[in-house]
Amino acid sequence: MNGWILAAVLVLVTGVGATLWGVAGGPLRRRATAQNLCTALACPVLLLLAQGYGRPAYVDLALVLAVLGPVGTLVFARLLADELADDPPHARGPTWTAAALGAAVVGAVAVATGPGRALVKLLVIGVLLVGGNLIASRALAGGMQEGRGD
Amino acid sequence: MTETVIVVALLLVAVAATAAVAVRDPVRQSLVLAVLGVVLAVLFTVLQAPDVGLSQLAVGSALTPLLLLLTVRKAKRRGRRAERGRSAGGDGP
Amino acid sequence: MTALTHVLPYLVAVWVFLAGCYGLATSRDLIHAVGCLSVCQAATYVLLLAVGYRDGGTAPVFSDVTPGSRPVVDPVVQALALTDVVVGATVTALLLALVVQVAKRHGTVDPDELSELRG
Amino acid sequence: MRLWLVAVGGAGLAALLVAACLRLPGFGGDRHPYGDRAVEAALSRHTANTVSSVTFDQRAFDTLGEMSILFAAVLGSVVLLRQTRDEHRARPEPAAVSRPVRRYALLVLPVALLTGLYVIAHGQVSPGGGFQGGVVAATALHLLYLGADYRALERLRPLAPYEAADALAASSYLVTGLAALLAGSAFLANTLLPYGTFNTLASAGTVPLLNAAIGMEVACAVVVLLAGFLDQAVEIVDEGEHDEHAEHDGGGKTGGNAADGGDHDDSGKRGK
Repeated sequence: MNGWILAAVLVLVTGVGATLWGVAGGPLRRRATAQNLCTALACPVLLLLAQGYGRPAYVDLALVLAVLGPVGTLVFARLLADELADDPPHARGPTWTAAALGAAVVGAVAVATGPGRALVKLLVIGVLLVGGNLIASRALAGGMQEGRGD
Repeated sequence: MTETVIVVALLLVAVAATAAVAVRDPVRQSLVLAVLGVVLAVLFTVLQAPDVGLSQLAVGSALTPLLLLLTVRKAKRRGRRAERGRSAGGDGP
Repeated sequence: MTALTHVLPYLVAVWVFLAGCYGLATSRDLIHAVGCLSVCQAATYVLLLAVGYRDGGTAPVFSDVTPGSRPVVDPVVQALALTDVVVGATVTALLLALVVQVAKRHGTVDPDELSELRG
Repeated sequence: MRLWLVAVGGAGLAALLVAACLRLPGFGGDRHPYGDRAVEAALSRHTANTVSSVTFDQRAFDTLGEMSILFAAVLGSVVLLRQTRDEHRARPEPAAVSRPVRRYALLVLPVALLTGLYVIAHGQVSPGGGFQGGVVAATALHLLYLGADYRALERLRPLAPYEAADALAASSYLVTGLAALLAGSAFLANTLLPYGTFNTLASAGTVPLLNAAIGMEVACAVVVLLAGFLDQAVEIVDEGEHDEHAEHDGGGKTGGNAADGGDHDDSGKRGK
């Protein structure tokens, strides 16, 4: 019926479902990566839902998640630095996939919105979402402290 | 379609909550709780309650994990010290 | 399908609540117990919002829709849940502060060890 | 034995709850008498966000109760987490955070603060309000701890003004309520200010005032709370812990498995 909501359901089942499976078991690094990916995937879901319900006001949720999601991951990266330093998580593939999905969703919703103030807000969300999650996954991979990463 | 998305979100919440209880280590549990917070926010959005979703996002994504991890850090430091004191007392210095 | 979806949200709320209670009762770590309590809290929000939902409704926020053009869901339960989410987080913080005190006094956060100390 | 008790009690509770669920009005039903009346009342007072209207106008007294719970919880946490006599403060060493993370934190900090203020300010119009925005703004401030170090946060966050502002916000909520009483109507009644134009920031009478008070209250409360926890986890050590660190610093890192050694290294740095 509604393509946007259908897309949201697909991302929710495959993406968020997979991160839920990832966070529920396995070593700490897998769980931390899954937590980061979960916020990176839930943000596009919220954008798709806002578009699907025809309510631009719901975009505020995606904005707050794009701001605070990476902050949450940084909390884990900072306070679990010692535990994660032993075997740092490297998940380049999933991270870039999630970033690409986020960028694609922001692009699609931006095209549907058209120019205006809402478009500026969307682009801010897109930059925060993609940049934040790349930085956060880098911080998880040992880039939190000087001299440890790279 | 709207019913499908509600059912999917509900099932995700049920699974995430079960996982949050089943994971016994508080550090790992705080990771699951962060994910549970995000999934709950999605559920509240599909139940047409964006205000509550916003609340849940603000609290669940960064604040609750930070509080839990700081407590774990303090308690662990304490616990290790107590253990060390106990074992030192047992062995005799 | 419809018969199930008419009670499914309530059943999910019950499941989440009972899971949280089970975790509370069998917890070996007070910090884990506080986490389980926040799971129980989440169940109440799910129940409240499920009661207030209306089929085909949208949020009762009229910044981008004209009033009366679409059916809206119940705002009263949403107001109840939204204040409690934040207040519940500070109450969780209070409980965690108590856990910190317990860890300081007794050097452990295992409830079983604590009751041994008492007895 | 205990597990059996839990199982029996849980089964009974589950049966009762499921029985109750089956008799609840069906999910998605069309009958919401309170909701419909609340929407009507909110529209008559020119409040676009009905949920805000319920929180800060129709059920403002209830929110006063919630606020006092929040205030009491924060007060209790501060008392529980205060520094006791056998503890002392250790200056934490500045942590070396890598450059991209630091740059990200310093860049996002103003954006996040602005988002928090935006969410508070638009409470009566679009989804949001004091409760949500306050938490966002307070969390944003702690990006300084994550991206830089604890000392940077302490420099930008002298705690006393936040504690004072917390109390001030709580009392200003009360004063707004009392002002309505003095103006000849009921406590916390929304009769003091004109209702304004629908769907603008200056609408809904006293709702924006109460909203701002709650936003300030929540933001300051969360800052004070987190300060207590950060102090405990990062700064405050007691005598025994300090001795251990001193000995550790003298002896260097010897023995212990990898994870233990890493952790000690960290706490040793902080203990200096």
